[in-house]
Amino acid sequence: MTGSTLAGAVNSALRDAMAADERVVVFGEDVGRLGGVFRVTDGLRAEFGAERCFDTPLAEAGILGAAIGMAMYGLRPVVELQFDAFAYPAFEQVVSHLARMGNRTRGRMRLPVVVRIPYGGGIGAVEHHSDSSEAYAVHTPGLHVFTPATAGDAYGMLRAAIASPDPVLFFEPKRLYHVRAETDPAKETVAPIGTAVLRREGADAVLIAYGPAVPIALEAAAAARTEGWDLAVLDLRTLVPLDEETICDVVSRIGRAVVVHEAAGFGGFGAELAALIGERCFARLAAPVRRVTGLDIPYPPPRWERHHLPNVDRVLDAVATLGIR
Amino acid sequence: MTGSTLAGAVNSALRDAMAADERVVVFGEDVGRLGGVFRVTDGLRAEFGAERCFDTPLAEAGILGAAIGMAMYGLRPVVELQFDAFAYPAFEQVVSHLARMGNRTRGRMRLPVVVRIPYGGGIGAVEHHSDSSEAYAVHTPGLHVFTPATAGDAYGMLRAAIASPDPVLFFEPKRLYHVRAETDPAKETVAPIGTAVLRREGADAVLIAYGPAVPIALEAAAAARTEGWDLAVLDLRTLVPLDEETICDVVSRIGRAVVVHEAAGFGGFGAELAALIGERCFARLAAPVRRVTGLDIPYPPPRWERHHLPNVDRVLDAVATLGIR
Amino acid sequence: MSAPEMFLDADGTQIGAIPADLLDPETLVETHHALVLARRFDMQAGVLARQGRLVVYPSALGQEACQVGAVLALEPEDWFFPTYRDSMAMVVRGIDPVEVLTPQRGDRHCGHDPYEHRTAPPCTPLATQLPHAVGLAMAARSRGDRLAVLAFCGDGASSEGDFHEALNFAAVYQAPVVFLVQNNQYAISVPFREQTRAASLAAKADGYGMPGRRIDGNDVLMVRHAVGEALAAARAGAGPALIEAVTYRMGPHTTADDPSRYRDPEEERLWAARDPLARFGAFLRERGTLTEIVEKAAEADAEALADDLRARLEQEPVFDPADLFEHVYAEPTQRLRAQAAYLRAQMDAEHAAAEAAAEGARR
Amino acid sequence: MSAPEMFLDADGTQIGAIPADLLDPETLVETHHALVLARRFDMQAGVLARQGRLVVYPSALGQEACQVGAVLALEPEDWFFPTYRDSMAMVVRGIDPVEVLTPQRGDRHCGHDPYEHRTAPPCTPLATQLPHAVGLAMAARSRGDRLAVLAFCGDGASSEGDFHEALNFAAVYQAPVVFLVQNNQYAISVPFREQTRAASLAAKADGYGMPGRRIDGNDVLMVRHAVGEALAAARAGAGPALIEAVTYRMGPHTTADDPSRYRDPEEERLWAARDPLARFGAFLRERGTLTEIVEKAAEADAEALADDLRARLEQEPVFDPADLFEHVYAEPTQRLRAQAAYLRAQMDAEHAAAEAAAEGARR
Ligand SMILES: Cc1ncc(C[n+]2csc(CCOP(=O)(O)OP(=O)(O)O)c2C)c(N)n1
Ligand SMILES: Cc1ncc(C[n+]2csc(CCOP(=O)(O)OP(=O)(O)O)c2C)c(N)n1
Ligand SMILES: [Mg+2]
Ligand SMILES: [Mg+2]
Repeated sequence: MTGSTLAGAVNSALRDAMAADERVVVFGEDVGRLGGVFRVTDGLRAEFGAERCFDTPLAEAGILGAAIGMAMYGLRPVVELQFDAFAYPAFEQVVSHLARMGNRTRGRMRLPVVVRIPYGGGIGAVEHHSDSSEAYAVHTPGLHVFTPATAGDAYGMLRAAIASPDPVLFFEPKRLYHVRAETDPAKETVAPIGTAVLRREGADAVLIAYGPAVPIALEAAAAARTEGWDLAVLDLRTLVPLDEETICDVVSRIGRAVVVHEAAGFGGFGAELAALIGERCFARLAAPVRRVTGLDIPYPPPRWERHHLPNVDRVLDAVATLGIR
Repeated sequence: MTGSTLAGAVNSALRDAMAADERVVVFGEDVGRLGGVFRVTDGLRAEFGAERCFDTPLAEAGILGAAIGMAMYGLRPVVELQFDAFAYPAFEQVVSHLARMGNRTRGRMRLPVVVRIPYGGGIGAVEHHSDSSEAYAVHTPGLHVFTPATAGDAYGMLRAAIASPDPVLFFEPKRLYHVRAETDPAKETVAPIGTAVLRREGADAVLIAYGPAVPIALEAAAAARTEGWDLAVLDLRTLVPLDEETICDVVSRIGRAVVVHEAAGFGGFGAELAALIGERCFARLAAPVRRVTGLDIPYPPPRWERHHLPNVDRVLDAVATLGIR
Repeated sequence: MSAPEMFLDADGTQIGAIPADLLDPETLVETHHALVLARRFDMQAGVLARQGRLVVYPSALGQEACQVGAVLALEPEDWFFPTYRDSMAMVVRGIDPVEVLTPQRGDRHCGHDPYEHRTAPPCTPLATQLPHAVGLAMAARSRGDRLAVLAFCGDGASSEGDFHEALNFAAVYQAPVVFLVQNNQYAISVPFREQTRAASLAAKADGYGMPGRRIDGNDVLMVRHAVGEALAAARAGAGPALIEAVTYRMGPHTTADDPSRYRDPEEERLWAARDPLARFGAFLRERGTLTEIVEKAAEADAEALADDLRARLEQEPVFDPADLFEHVYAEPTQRLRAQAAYLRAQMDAEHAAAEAAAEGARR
Repeated sequence: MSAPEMFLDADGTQIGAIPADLLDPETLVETHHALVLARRFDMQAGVLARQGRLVVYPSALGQEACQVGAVLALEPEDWFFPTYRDSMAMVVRGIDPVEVLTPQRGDRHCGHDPYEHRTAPPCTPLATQLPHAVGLAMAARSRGDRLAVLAFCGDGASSEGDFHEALNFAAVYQAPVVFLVQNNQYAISVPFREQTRAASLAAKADGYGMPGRRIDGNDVLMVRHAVGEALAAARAGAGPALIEAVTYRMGPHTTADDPSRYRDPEEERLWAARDPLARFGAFLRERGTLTEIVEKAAEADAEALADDLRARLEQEPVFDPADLFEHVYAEPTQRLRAQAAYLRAQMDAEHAAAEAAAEGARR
């Protein structure tokens, strides 16, 4: 099964990175014996031993802090924070240290730490298990922020993240964990960091998405054909660094854009995208940049989460306002 | 001195609120005997006793958590987190509980907690003492986010915050603490929550600012006269709830806008403002919305902070791109 | 490591002097009744989760003595701060079982009114409820109200920073809080021995300057006694206390977990022999308190509870879109009102489309 | 509360059996020399702050025995994690005093190369460096490197969640870390007695399952001895230890603070009588180790250090705008390159304007 789903691709990437570089260590809550609550680290302890894949006490700041200390000594820790909302206790360590140590020490002490965060909703979970917290990360200079939408990218981007000298917050869309890949992810070429990919060409408008919103955007683009709209889909993949050139090229060419993400809209990453496009592509815009996002509410109980999340209808509603033809 | 500076106005507001309502309690690190490292709580312990104004052990999550528990029991805690960066350890309590308890309990258990956070730079301080973290707050549904730019507003807005049934993150621009007010702040009428104020009229473009950026915007508007530009200045005051109507009215009328804030630009609150304006005032915009913000770097050492911060020149550079006349 | 304090050994044989008030027959019967109902409730909830009526259920099978003993020690004016694991305790506290399971049913984050039962919403982020408990206790004390607060957490949660900050605050302000750590030997897959190197969790109390106690968490009388003493002391102004109740999570972490990946079934059998209900039942039988009438009454009430739970959870919860927006702030912002209107319109359109389709099908 | 462990009483009279290696005359002279230099450095830094050459300075006057004794116990391969208060310790560690004061000078966040001196950047967010120390120690151990890590924090910092999480991790993984808490009786204005209700901070050790020790932090030989023992044990694989060094912050929290607002000068006088330098000096004089030559040499070196510091801090640091952008990431992003170019242009324009103005004035 390894390699055939996004979760499997992450597992393969970890395994291959650990095999390739003995400085890579994997730890976090339940990642050892259990193989993680999503089984993403399954088998790593058996294969590499408890020294290189181990469980920790329940202390997220401690996990992050220990990873920082290990990186100071030359290791390449990949830690898992079990769910998005359980990354919050580590916030100070991330913002005040992980993001800043390289800059603080003028490059002498870089921290090649990867923080894996299963994020987002759509999995029918109880409170605190479905947050999307990427906006906090992107606004913190010094962090790289990745989020794959396919198994292939999950593999390639995680390998790139582990190889990177910079700290990376690696947001894994948990509702895509079990989506099957079309090809063997491990065979895909590693995408250079900071490149968006056009998942679908289109002439009327471009849907800009990342992580769990990418399949929604693709579905919406397919559905839009019946309305006679030809929509492109751009998957950002890395939010920091952001592929501003591709975004501007595509939007300038097409003239209309809708940003789609799961997190609450207000102050979300979609705001940066819309602002950026407004600033850089003003003259080429035929319509305002629309945002289709989660509602501006705390993540709702699982029974109602579909009313909160962006969906095809909402994307099409937004597209309908763009005055295409 | 009370009432004559922004710090004094905050002190007066706390004193008056404590006198008016015995449920109001003030606590945090060094707020008691010392009166706070900025002397903002000076005299409160002497006047109201150590039961209502007290020092805590050094534990920011503990402070926030205790405030939440007190509010559950009907008190109205006003806590101080000593500096912006020292609010980070309380992040989980703020995001997972303070922001959500009212919604979680369907209004049964509201948390009227005010969290005072001296924020921003420009005071020549060492690392971790000059962060601007409002963007994290605005993206968290359930929180109100206020930031005054004048002593009068500091008084009125803090009284409103303490009276509010909702939790409020109250960001105090520490570099304005010692700016003198023109009138007696306590005499000013309390501004209703969610209203921006036009600090200066202008026909060519509007500078949209809040907190420590407001004086810069006013200075820039004054300096712009020599270039022949007539600039309005809008002070947002409350970021959540945001006075979208006033923003849209003003921008639609004037047609050009520059957003100014101290925090890093990428993913900052300016992005939301620019996105919002782009969405709602698209047809009325004569030029792209520009952002003049802190650089996308960790806050620099104090000697170089002026190179990081928005200033009059940068605002005018941005205005120059708007194609006025 | 010496044995935890207990009144009854694993067979239910009395090995310590039990205070007279605990041996009052009514008290004994009440305790037994609660244990039986708690377990029946827990089993039923597990079944409902496996049937998909609940999105998940974290059972506390094996921890009934903690859940029942501690809550029975509470006075009505006291406050209780449970975790996601403490559904049984909430039922014992008097909360409607359907309200208790509402978060797991998935239609609301919290089913009950915290003020009605003086019970906080069950808390998921580990240890984060502990400082709330302390703050509430501080507030009650500052108001001159004579009450105590009981806060639960797990062995794993004791490693979180919030545990430390809360206990320190409680001690510094002499807040009337009793911290009960249910040491059920596991934090999901991580065994207690990997959670800390301390001889016991009770050993942490000294570091905060509060009394600490390590008790057998499968001995319901000991739990009720130790928690009762600590609550009484707290009410009387003697400050907080830490109690470690040594117990065992007999089931999986939640219905989504598979313990065979990380623990030996032999261990489960070992602990099954220390079953809290069997132990207490043997003791009561030996004393002659557990008559057939008493036993049957408890079983009948337990079945009634389970029947009621099943029946009421059969019903699909009704969705009111206003629910999503109404309580984010005391007054919805303009922005939220606009989003509510949009959702309403979207639902109306869907509804109309469905109607039209049905209409079409009917023709 | 019993007295902390000490070798010398406040007058410098020996009251405990001192291990022979500590009484080696070279060791004694080295220790004395370091104490004198440390204090001179600290005084000079305070003056520079009051003159505005530093933006602020947090003096550790009165804590010299901790700063010197602990660092002298380190081996070169060991790592050291200081706080903002531990500038003296960093100087004793061998870091150029100007580099030590660079964060306070305000031109860089960290002046020294952490790898050159195996010393982390001095840490400001309280207790947050402690998990780093643990992680580094874990890494070293996993690599099979025989070294220990010394991590400092204050009494106030012991209340932070990160303190708890770090100590627990260290114990669980048996990481070779020695946590030295300088209990200087204050956290800014908050006295130790309001920070915790524990009898001592060393009492926390038991709760983590590690050895704890409470020593007189004004007795440099005791500090060197206790820290040395703990480091040796850690290097040998015996795991972490917690040491509380009881001392006193003789000065204000920083040059921006005014202690008269919160403490009694009487208390300061009391502690002045326990001055660590006076105590050690008396002991050495009594032994005949502190000859005039030794004393003069130390003073001369101390003055030379102060002179050098003054002279070098006279110079204005030079600003290179690239500095702001170059190290945010290993490779500056396109966005940062654009911002750097903008700043450069802005500075050039300012420069040109200033030149033109000067030119105009000259004509
Ligand atoms: C801050 C935080 N981190 C992680 C989790 C995920 N999580 C839920 S329960 C659990 C184990 C808790 O163990 P313990 O405290 O012993 O309680 P138990 O489940 O055994 O009752 C974990 C890691 C969480 N809920 N909160
Ligand atoms: C997380 C955090 N909260 C608050 C502060 C502000 N602050 C700086 S020093 C200090 C007091 C620290 O006291 P202690 O730990 O005893 O160390 P000392 O200053 O006495 O050396 C405080 C509150 C901080 N630096 N970090
Ligand atoms: Mg447990
Ligand atoms: Mg101190």
